[in-house]
Amino acid sequence: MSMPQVFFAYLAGMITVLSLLVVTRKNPVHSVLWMLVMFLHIAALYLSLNAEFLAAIQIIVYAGAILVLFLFVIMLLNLRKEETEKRFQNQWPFSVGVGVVLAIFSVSIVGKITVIAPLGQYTVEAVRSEGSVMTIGKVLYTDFLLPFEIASLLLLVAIVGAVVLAKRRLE
Amino acid sequence: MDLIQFIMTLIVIGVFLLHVAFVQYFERKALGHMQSRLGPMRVGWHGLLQPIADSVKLLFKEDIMPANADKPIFYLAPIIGVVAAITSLAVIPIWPGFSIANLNIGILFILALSSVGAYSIVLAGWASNSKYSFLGGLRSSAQVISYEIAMGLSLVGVMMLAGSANLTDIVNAQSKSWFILYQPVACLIFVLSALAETNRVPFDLTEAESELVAGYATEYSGFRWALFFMAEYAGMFVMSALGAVCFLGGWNGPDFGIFANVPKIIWFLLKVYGCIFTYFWLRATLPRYRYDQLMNLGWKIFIPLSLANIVVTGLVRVLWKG
Amino acid sequence: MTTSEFVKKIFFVEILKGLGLTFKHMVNPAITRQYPQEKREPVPGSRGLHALVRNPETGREKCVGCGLCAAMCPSQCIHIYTSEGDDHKKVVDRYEIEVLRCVFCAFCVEACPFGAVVLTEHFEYSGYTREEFYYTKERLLENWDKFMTGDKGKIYFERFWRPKSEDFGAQPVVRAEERAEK
Amino acid sequence: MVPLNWYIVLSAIVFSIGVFGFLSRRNLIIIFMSIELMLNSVNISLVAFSHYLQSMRGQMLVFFVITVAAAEAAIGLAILIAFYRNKPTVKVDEINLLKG
Repeated sequence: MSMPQVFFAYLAGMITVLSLLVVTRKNPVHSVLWMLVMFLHIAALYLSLNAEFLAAIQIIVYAGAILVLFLFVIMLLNLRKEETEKRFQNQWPFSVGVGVVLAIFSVSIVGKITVIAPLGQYTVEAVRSEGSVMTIGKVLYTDFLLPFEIASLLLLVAIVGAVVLAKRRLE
Repeated sequence: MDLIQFIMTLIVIGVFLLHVAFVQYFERKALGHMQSRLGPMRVGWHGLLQPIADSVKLLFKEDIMPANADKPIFYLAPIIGVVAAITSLAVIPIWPGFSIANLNIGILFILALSSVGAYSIVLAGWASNSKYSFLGGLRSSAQVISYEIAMGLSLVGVMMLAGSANLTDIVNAQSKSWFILYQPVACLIFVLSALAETNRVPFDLTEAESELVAGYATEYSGFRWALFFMAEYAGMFVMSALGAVCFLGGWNGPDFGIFANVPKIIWFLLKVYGCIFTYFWLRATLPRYRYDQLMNLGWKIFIPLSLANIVVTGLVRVLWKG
Repeated sequence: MTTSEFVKKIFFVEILKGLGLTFKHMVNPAITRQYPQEKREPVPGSRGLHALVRNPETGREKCVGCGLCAAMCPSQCIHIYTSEGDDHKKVVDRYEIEVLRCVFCAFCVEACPFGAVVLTEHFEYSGYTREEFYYTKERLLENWDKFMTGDKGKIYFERFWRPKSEDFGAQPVVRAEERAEK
Repeated sequence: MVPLNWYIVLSAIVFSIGVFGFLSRRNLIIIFMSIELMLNSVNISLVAFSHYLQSMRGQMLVFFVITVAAAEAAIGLAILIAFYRNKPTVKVDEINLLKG
């Protein structure tokens, strides 16, 4: 195995193990912590795929905002007593079955496919000479301008919705 | 990754930790004189060896673990803080041509690590199984989320002026004049958000002595507490360095007369220590903010103001350069 | 909000004033004393560690064991044990002061009709055990020898306490003026 | 060089784990986290495609997925808090108010 393959093997193994830990831990805070470690590994995977801006965004948004939000809610609801209760629903063997079947199915399919598509202009060298941030910025504000605006609208709706939902009734 | 760079990294980390220790001495001295006191005077000449004495004392203190604490997280929390703070140093350009990692996403890297650093406080507060710690952790998580937005947005103006998120490029773009002249509002927002990010007065609600004993660090003692202490001061150092790089021109100094021969790192350190002194100066002057005031300031003033700053900067840049 | 208030608010005028004040204080010399190296002279007659007055004629304590000091003491830190001597006179067996309980109000000095108990100017006493601060009669007498040597004791009574056991004549200068001169 | 398929296989496995967590856990917060897990697995394959096809579209899509994830987390947790005020539980099998 070459060096990138060893690197990938480590990251892939860790991401798999960590995601298993995330869905099986009894204590939600431990889940969040494992998820944080998993996000860091995914960010490292993005770095190996030459997407450094996304790696930074992954940590800033996922680890810095979303996961802190989760942690905040867990702490706000103070779920300590629930740690003693059972963590899985009654149909959990069925869920395991679904997960395993899905995994075998998709792996057996996507493991064999070969992707044939025209190569784009953003080679590793091209991105590196211009910088990841600038490349993404240029694409974002030309080809993807409309989706970008829609995304900002979506965030606005999310902000308003969150405020409305979480606000205590005044009466 | 060659050996020389590795050794260089070790040296930088060592010197950095020494700086962190003496920033604490500097704070006690500065605060003391601002209150007409002297500060530490006993250990060594004018108390210069005080940080070393303190660290020796903290190393040998008893390590207390509260009952019902979540042990792994309790152990892990201070380490996350220190690692995040020290790793942030990697992208700071220290003198021309030297930063441990010259990343294209330097500013984003620091923002990312500061958000990871917030976990240390939140998890410490949760794992201690103490109400004071818990309140400190909750406050910290809300505070860091809110102020990180303002800080990131205030740095966007700098990135727009320099045309890059690489800190070395940002410093090079300031060789003529500093960005604080073009971005005074962003600088102000950055300074205040940095105060909130590092949990310093007037935004030190996470450890507010008069309300929460010591906030998230209430249950910590000995070496673990020392790690928190180190993380706080390392974070302060990194934030000051970021401020110096983004707004005060980094290593750029006057280049006429005898000033041209001064090593560039001296200018950098002077600016960093100037920023750190501002931290202490504000601490000696301002009282603590109330929690709702803090949130109002962050969401209702800083974020709109920094957005407006971005718009104005963009407009001016487009109109000016055509 | 008037215009000037608005301007003051956005330019942080008040905060800048405060910053200026702290900076001024930083430049001003500090008022700290480096205690063990530079000691402050205690004000004459200040209330420090206790002592029992030694009668120069007999070489024993002046105290007769009347117990007025113990009765007056608000913190009840004086314990006196007496017995009947050979010539049916009261003999003070034990005269003990728990210094850790004392609040240094000097009521005992004012109460004593014989000027037998004093508070010396000595204030630097420290120790590792409670027993060290349980002063017996002998140790209190030693304190007198140590801290009220020579005429000092006489001056102490004349200037500050003037017990009724001796006639000190008219009241001399007022104490406040005395301190002001120092 | 790592084959593209490896990334997609990793993505598929993580997605399956997310599905398993989504179906089996009782805690609503963990279910939300399973959704995040699935979104992340998709992101991995998108970034891998973007890299191997030398196109920016995959990364753009990841960008928007992260946006949607942030919005979803904010709204979902707000709903959770609003619900928690009515009935103090976060267990999905106890959230059955319509059942009466």
